[in-house]
Amino acid sequence: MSIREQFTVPKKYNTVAFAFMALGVLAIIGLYITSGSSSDVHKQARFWGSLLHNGVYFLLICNAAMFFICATTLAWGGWQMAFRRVPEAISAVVPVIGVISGAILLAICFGSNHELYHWTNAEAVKGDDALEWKKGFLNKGFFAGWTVFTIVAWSLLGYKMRKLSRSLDEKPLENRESAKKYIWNNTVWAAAYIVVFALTVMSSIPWLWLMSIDAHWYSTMYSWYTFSSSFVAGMSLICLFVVFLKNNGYLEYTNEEHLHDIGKFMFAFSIFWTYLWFSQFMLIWYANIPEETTYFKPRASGAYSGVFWLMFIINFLAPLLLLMRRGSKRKYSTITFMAVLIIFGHWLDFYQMVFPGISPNRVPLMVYDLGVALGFVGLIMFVAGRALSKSPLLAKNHPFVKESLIHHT
Amino acid sequence: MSLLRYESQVRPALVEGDKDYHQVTEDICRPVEAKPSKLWWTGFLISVLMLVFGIVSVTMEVMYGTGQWNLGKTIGWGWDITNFVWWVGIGHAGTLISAILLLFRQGWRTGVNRAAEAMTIFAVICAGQFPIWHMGRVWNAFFVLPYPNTRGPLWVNFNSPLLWDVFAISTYFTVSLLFWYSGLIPDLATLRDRAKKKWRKVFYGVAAFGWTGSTKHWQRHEALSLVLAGLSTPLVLSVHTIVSFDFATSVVPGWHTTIFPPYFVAGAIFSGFAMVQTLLVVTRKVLGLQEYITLEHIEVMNKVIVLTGSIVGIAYLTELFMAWYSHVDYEWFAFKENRVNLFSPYGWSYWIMMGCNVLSPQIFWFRKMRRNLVVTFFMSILVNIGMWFERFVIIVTSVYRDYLPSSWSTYYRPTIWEVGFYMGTFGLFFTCYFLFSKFFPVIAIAEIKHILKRSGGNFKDKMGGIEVETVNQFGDKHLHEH
Amino acid sequence: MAVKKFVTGCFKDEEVLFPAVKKTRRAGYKIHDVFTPFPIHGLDKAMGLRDTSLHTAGFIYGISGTATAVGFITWALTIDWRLNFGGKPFFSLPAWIPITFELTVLFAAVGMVLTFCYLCQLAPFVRKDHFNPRSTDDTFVMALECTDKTNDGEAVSFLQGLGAEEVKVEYRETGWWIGRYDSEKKRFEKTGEAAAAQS
Amino acid sequence: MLGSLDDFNKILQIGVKESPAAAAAGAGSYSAAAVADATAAISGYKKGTGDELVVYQKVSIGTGAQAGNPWLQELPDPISKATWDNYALISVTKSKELGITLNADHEYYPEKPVLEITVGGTTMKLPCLVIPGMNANTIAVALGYGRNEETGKAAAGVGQNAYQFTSYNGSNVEYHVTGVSVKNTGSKYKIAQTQIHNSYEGRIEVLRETTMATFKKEPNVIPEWREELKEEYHNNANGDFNEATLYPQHDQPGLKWGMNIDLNSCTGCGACVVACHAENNVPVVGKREVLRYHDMHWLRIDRYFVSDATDKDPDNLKGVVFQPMLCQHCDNAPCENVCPVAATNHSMEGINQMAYNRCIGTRYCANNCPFKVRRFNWADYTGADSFKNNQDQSLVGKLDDVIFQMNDDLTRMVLNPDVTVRSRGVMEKCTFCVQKLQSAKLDAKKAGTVLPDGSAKTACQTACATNAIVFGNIHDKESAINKVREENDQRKFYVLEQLHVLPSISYLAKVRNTDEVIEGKHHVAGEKHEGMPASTKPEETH
Repeated sequence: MSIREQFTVPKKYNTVAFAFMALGVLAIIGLYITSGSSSDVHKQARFWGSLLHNGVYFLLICNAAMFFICATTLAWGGWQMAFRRVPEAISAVVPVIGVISGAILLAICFGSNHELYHWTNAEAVKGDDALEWKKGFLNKGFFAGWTVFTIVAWSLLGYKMRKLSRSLDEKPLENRESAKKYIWNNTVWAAAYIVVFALTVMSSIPWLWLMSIDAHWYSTMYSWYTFSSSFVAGMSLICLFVVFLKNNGYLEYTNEEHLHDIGKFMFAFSIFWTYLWFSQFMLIWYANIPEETTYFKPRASGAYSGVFWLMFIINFLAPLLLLMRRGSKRKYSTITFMAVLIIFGHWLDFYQMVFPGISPNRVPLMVYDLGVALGFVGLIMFVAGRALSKSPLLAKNHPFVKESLIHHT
Repeated sequence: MSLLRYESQVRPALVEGDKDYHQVTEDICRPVEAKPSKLWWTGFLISVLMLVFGIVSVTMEVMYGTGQWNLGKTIGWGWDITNFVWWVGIGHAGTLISAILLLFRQGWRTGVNRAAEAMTIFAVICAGQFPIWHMGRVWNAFFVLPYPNTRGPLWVNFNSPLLWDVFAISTYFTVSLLFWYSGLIPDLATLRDRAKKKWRKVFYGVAAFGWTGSTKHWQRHEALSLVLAGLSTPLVLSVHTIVSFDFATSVVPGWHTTIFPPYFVAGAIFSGFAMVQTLLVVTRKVLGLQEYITLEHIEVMNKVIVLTGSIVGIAYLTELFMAWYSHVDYEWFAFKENRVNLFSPYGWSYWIMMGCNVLSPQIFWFRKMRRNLVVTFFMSILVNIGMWFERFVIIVTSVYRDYLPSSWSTYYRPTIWEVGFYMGTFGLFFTCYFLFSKFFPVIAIAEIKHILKRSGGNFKDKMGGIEVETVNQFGDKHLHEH
Repeated sequence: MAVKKFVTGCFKDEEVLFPAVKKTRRAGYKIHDVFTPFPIHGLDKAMGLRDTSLHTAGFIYGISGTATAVGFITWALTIDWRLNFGGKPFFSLPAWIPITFELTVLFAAVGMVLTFCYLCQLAPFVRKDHFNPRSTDDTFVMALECTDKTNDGEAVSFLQGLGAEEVKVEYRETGWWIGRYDSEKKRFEKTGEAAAAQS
Repeated sequence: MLGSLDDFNKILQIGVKESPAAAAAGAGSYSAAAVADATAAISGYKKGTGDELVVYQKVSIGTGAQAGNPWLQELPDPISKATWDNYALISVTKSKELGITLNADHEYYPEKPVLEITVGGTTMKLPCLVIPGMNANTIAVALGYGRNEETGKAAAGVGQNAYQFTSYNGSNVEYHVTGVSVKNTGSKYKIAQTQIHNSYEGRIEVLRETTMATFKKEPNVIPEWREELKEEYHNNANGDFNEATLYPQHDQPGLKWGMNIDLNSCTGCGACVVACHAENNVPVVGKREVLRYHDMHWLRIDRYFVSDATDKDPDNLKGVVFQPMLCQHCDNAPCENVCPVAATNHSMEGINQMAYNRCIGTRYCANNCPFKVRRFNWADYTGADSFKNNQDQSLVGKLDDVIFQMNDDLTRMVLNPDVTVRSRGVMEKCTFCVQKLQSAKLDAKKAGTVLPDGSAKTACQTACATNAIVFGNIHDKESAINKVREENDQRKFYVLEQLHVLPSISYLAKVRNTDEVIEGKHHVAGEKHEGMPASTKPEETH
């Protein structure tokens, strides 16, 4: 039997992608006109906040795809080989969004608006003991340098992993020894990626990009929490692409068993996210020390309480109730619905990480932000689609690929 | 679904040698059916002696008061809770291996899960001793139970992390025991059916609950194992999380840290795996089970150790960084002066912790080291020491100099009874482990048989034909079998 | 609980067993049970057994644990005796999550294990006939139940034809009794019944 | 000799008996000759051989007449914070001369160097405590120690008799002597101190103290700082301040007890501590237990030395601050949250209360208390247990005799029948003398009146000679406590206010009466203190 190994991008797919991107550009323009161009710094911050929120969120969830690949590589996982090209394609978006988000971050850092990052304002820092104290970390030079390093490192290591994967397409491995060597090679690069990941996503990057919006506030959990949020959304994104390809008659060897396991990841990491969310919230709630509770005040009980609890319901209750059953993880419609819901839920989570720091008393109209988000979605569709069409959909010569075929849960 | 039992030949065999089902039974039952060796008797007696010492130590403490320990008004918890957290941490590896790795389908778990689960249960028993006997009025320990009592409708304080501990530890112990025992039942039936002596027939007959191996029973057994694994996974996370809440909910600098829950869990897995290594490196040798607990098993567990050690390391650095970043004097003092400062009274303990937990496991980046049994054994001891100091650092170096300088305290050194209590739990642990390794199969027989045709060395060697098939040939041939 | 007549055959390899089970069913024999030393995926389906609902039971137990915890704690701390602990509200839900979770797991796990033991009739001192002691070692034992219509001899040769070894016709108790494994005596033997069946 | 009763009263009043000769010489007039004599005499000391030794009376033991009283023996000395001993107090300069290293070990370990003090023919070996701010060449030893059992069991064998250093000059007893030679013997002796760290490390949230001149210059520093604290939370708290809490506050109708302690008035004498012992049956634990940090004081007086970090001479002490520290009866008490058996919780009147017979002794509350004011019965100090073994110390862990002396049938008559004695393994702490509050409420009820302000008094308040402690119902707008707080807003602070534990006890800052102006944002004198290695010196954080 012949299988459709080569993905060709359907016309309609690209049309939708471009439509989304156009909507995104429109939203950005609209946002710029209504607030970005204003002379009021608070209004300006609303514009930049939206770009920061979406830019960072979509960059992190695309990057999560490469984390998934590297983590499974290190764990010698075999089951995911059947659809491995999907996370690879998603990770190919990282350099593209990286450039955009990097530009946004640098623009905010070096721009004249200091509402997002108070610490970029030399005057404000002078009168503020705490910010003065933090200057060794919260300064423009380090921010810019580390941001650039991070995005470049993710892109390069991601590229290396993808290249390793593609290198087998034309040139099958000769014997067991070369297979072992190939796996070893993969392991080494995956380990390098994980180390960089630990130094960035699991620690410094969320502090710099997001936590420094509330520059006085701190939480040791913050980065791990942000990671879990982006990872579960990243798994959902992979899931969406897998379902899309299956629906279009691709990914012959990927079946509901694989979908089931992706669903398990979505379920498990939703619970994991909840666990971290709860731990952070409960510990701060319990100790009730004002220097920490100030963060949750506008979120849990202030203007953002609606967003806050809605995102909690979406990100915890919905997966708990809808993804627990075995059947729902194997059903295309349920799993697709859940994937979209989870991506939206964690988008909301990031929303409430960013905006209360800028506008604590009023929740900005979310329509624009959703527009910007659609723009990023379009971009991901377009770039990932292109990446998918460039190489076969099955890493057919990978030593573990056969295990994936007979995988069952 | 395919009947084919296949895995890539790149993966090393999990059962070495030329084994069939019967040989597996023979190999694993042999130590149980043979007479215990002199080595066993020596170890067992030493353990019992240590246990007796522990009992004496606890008796002293109960008879004459908690004042038998060198705790004071500033350092209210010391060795007692350090040891508690340490043992609970160790008690995480077993359930992790059997539950999480079952869900993640890591085949290598079958070689080690039985011993690790047993270790978990014994470690939790040891851990439970500390919060019980550290109470000033242990004879009133039942006050922690929410029972209708003569004092009117006085219930317990459900807001207290210590009460959460009561529920968490007892639930964890119960569920681990059920999980372990339900897995043991088929193997006990194997021993029963092989028994020649009368007492063995009776003992294993009772213990095996009348297991027959009926397909329907296996079906339910599988479902039970899976659900118990699914329940145990969040449970195992919750237990050390709740232990971490004991500290993290407070306002004490160095205790109140939001990263504690996941970081305690990572540390628990880390120390648990170290203890599993300590035990298995010896067990496989003494019981001659090298073909089942192979170097591959040891290597994979060393990988877990370097991974979790590094996670713990990131958490240490995060904590340290945030203590600085927070710009809270008290927090920063707790880290800068009480811990990092090598010349402060307990500075050395922080650096022992750093050295043993973060730096030393990094040698496991080298494959040669991961596969070296001596290094593995030595490292597992180091990690155990390091993780003990982690708890000591968290508990003692936080409280001994906290908010009011007027209450800063002197050096805290344990008395003989505090040390004796700790030694006693070692005695208890090893007494249990020696009995376990004598009377129960230390490797899950049924589970090894289950993976034998996929991961057994001799079976893998026969799969060369499948290995050279292209993926399409393979798919056509095996995927649509039924 | 009755002593019945069976034809049993031993298989040494599950790859032989699988087609044998299918063929036996197709041939119309009533498979009493297949005893295996380890779980064989798909064998239950091949034998036509329905899926177990143990999961559902576990879910229900779990939910009842959740409800017990939340209900009891709420009642105790907000209705029965309100106490002010550290200024926390009487209804301190975040602080109750840990215990709620633990009780959920405890109820689910204990409930499921008890249900499992009940369904499989497993308990200390329980004894059952399981045809061949090697079935917990390396042998897969298929037992066909003989009905009035069964021709023993045919069944024996049928099994042999499928690759079974040591095919036997024997009388066995189908249920369980309280007894020890070192003696054949049943603790509460129903006198005469076994003998009557065998005669 | 004294003449009439009026003369006698006058002498009592002014404190001296004026000799007719001096009166004739013109009392109060300046005499250059006398000054010159005095100067010569002072410089004579300096140049003289050896040091000066001063024999003084401790506030607790006095001349030694009270040495048999265990409460007083266990009362920490206001300055040295030592119990159950006398010792030689020496300056930092002197300690350097004697080759004593003032490192962390010296601070943390109770073993202090033993000095050999020789005066004329008398030689005595005494442990020393280094107290910054002493005159470099002065050594001080307390009287009243070294007594035998006839004075009382508690006095026997405690310290050494310093009367040996006194002399009679014909008309008076000389309490000081010069020409003292001191030698470091190299041996060590354990001194039981209840506080070992001397500086408050610049922690302005713990203690507020300033100078008169600074205070006059900027009188509103403290209220402004408190406001700042609130502002910061307020800003981020969405304008909905409510003190940045994540949960609503409980209604507290009726009484709410509060206390105010004026650090300006507090002399550190320790009368409140003893009063608290007597009122609340707080046990005496003996030296051996104090050494192990097992002292049971519900109320203690924290003593901090204030010196200038930039000053090279550690003996140049700016001042000493006494801070009575007792349970703060926090409304958001971290200790209450964590008790598994609900043995400690909040009363309707704002008291952080303990149900002793419910306590199982996990000590979790004590660990969580930021003020470290909870005390645990590590052994059976009161004889309240039914365990006979507790009083049989033959095997392990001997307790001091004084504990058993306190427990004999006769001595137990001293116990307050209104207060329970706590058994071993139980946590205890200040209750705001809840039995006295209850009694006052009952009196008011019998009289059919509203509880009059001031009718409920705590023991420490009653004992305070300087009225530093004010106590009352803070819901009563007219109460003394509210007045004190209102009138002294510029000095009012709560300890560790940034934690938001909402203490019921407010403090009034210590204002030292000097003209020195302290610079810096929050006006902390840079402190340092002896005994800490350089690396653990406080940061210049403010």
